[in-house]
Amino acid sequence: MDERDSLADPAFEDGAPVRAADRLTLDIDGWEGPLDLLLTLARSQKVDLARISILALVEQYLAFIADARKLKLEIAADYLVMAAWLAYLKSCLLLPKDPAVDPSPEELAMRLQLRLQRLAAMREAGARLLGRDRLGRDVFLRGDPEGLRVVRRSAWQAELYDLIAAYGAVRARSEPAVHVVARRPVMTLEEALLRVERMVGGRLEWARLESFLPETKDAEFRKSALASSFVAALELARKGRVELDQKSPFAPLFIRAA
Amino acid sequence: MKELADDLRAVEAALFAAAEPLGADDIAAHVGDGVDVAAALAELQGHYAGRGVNLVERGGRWHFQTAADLAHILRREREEPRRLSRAAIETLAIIAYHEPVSRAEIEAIRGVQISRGTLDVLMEAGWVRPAGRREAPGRPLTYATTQAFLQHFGLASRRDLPGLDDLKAAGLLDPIDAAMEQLELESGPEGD
Amino acid sequence: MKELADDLRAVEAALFAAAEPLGADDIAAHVGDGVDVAAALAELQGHYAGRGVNLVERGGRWHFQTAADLAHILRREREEPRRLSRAAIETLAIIAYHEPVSRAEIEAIRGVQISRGTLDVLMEAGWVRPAGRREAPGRPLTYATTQAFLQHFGLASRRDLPGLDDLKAAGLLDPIDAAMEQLELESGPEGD
Repeated sequence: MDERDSLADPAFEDGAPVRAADRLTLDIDGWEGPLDLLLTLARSQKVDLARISILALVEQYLAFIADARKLKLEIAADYLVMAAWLAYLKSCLLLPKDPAVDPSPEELAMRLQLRLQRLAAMREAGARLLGRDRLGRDVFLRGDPEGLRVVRRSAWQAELYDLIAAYGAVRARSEPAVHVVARRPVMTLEEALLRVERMVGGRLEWARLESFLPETKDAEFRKSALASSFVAALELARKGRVELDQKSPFAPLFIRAA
Repeated sequence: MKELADDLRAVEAALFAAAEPLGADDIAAHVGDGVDVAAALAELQGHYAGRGVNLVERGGRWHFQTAADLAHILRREREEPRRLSRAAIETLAIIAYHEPVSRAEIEAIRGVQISRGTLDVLMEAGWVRPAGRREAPGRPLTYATTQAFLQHFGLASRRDLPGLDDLKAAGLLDPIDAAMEQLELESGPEGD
Repeated sequence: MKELADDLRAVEAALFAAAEPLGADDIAAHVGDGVDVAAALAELQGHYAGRGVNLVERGGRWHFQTAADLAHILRREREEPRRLSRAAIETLAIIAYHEPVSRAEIEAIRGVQISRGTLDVLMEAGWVRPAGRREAPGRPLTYATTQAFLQHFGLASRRDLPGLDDLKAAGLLDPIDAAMEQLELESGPEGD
């Protein structure tokens, strides 16, 4: 089958009734669409679908629709679209042949005939399917089968590495956690007090705080010494042993003996 | 009765006991690898031909079922398994003979839209399943029949669909365009 | 195969399709009054003697059943590969390194409780076995590994398990715990 069938077929070219979504479709006496109605009319010709007279069929369809209109039946749009197309086909078939028209009316008629044959074939196939010896209607399975059981057995798998790694993980996890803090180089406040007090001695000239720090290349230790010496200077000033002088915030801090 | 080979007995027992039709693989898994399951199945099928119970193959799976001609003694409740609408029957036939087939293709053959419920009914019955998307514009979903369809309608395979060969030979399962070309080759344009 | 009489076929089909064992009356109701059900049952029983399926009578009711000697094929085992959970592999490792070891000891080493299921899985796998009770308060049951354990992990003996030094060198362990060394020294003869 091919998607193009329905698209290319002139019967459904314009109105695309097959696709018209959600349109209320009135079944005319239970026909399922115009093709179904056409097939029923074709059957009434009582000839092989391959030999059917399309012209006669078109006449019947148009007459049927005309009758339905006379009776003021509401006719679904797709039946009317088909009627319009068939009226067009009829006029083409009756007019003298125009070789320029493509597809030719004969080809259109042939396509319609093929469609009817296909629908008829599938309708018949459906009937034959339903007439077969069907399970649960004509033939029966065993009423009370013991049933086959599949017992699932787990085949456990693990690799040696998993085992060893797991053991390592357990041991590592259960190790008592001892936190050893590495000793950082610091100058304690006590050390700084002694050092600054000793170095200031009785000097009356101002000296920068930095000049009281020990010689070191260790930046960490230097920072610690600076902080401790600063606190030591404050402490000594509080006790009245030294005087402090700073011209402005963050300016160098000067110390001398009081 | 003559003694049956143990292999045959085992295959017979497995099929009798099974709640579902069994493939040859399933049978082998139960009766053991050393058994020539295919040969046993063929022989058993012969044993049961003409009996009240027959061994049948449906889409590569095997099961026992009662003989069709005994339906009258077994159909106590006389219930039709499932009444299908005309639309559903036609749709099922179109799917079976054309599968995999898209919804638009089904509609093209029937000349009407199919309502959502029609395919649902067929899928709920377990006879139709979605069968992937077609590599074509819009990637339409296609439908095909199932194992349960073959079982229910007593078909050994899709090749057993009634009249399949005739329909094929008549070109009635081909797209209309292909059929038209064929007709033009065989004979000039026919004007009825 | 010889053709069976229709009566016999009907009785056979009725018994096959029945959802429960049938009495002779039930069968007669299906197949019609003209049938000598008792004779048909006796003949059918003969037909099925020695086959994979037998026709048996139980308390005046008849049904087909799988031949007793074929009961095993109704049950098929299928192995499904499964990986051990983290809890299971850790428990197994602890047992392997410390056996025989009690549940409480395993929990102490793991630092986490173990569920009953964990040991069950290891025993189901065949890698762990109960290894007697410890002569200690409460007489706790101890566990040890099995020969199958050694085989699965490709070990000639438990001494092939990497020691703590190896684990440490492989980066699998933090600094060694003295208690651990002690345990390793204690792991004497293997009793498998």
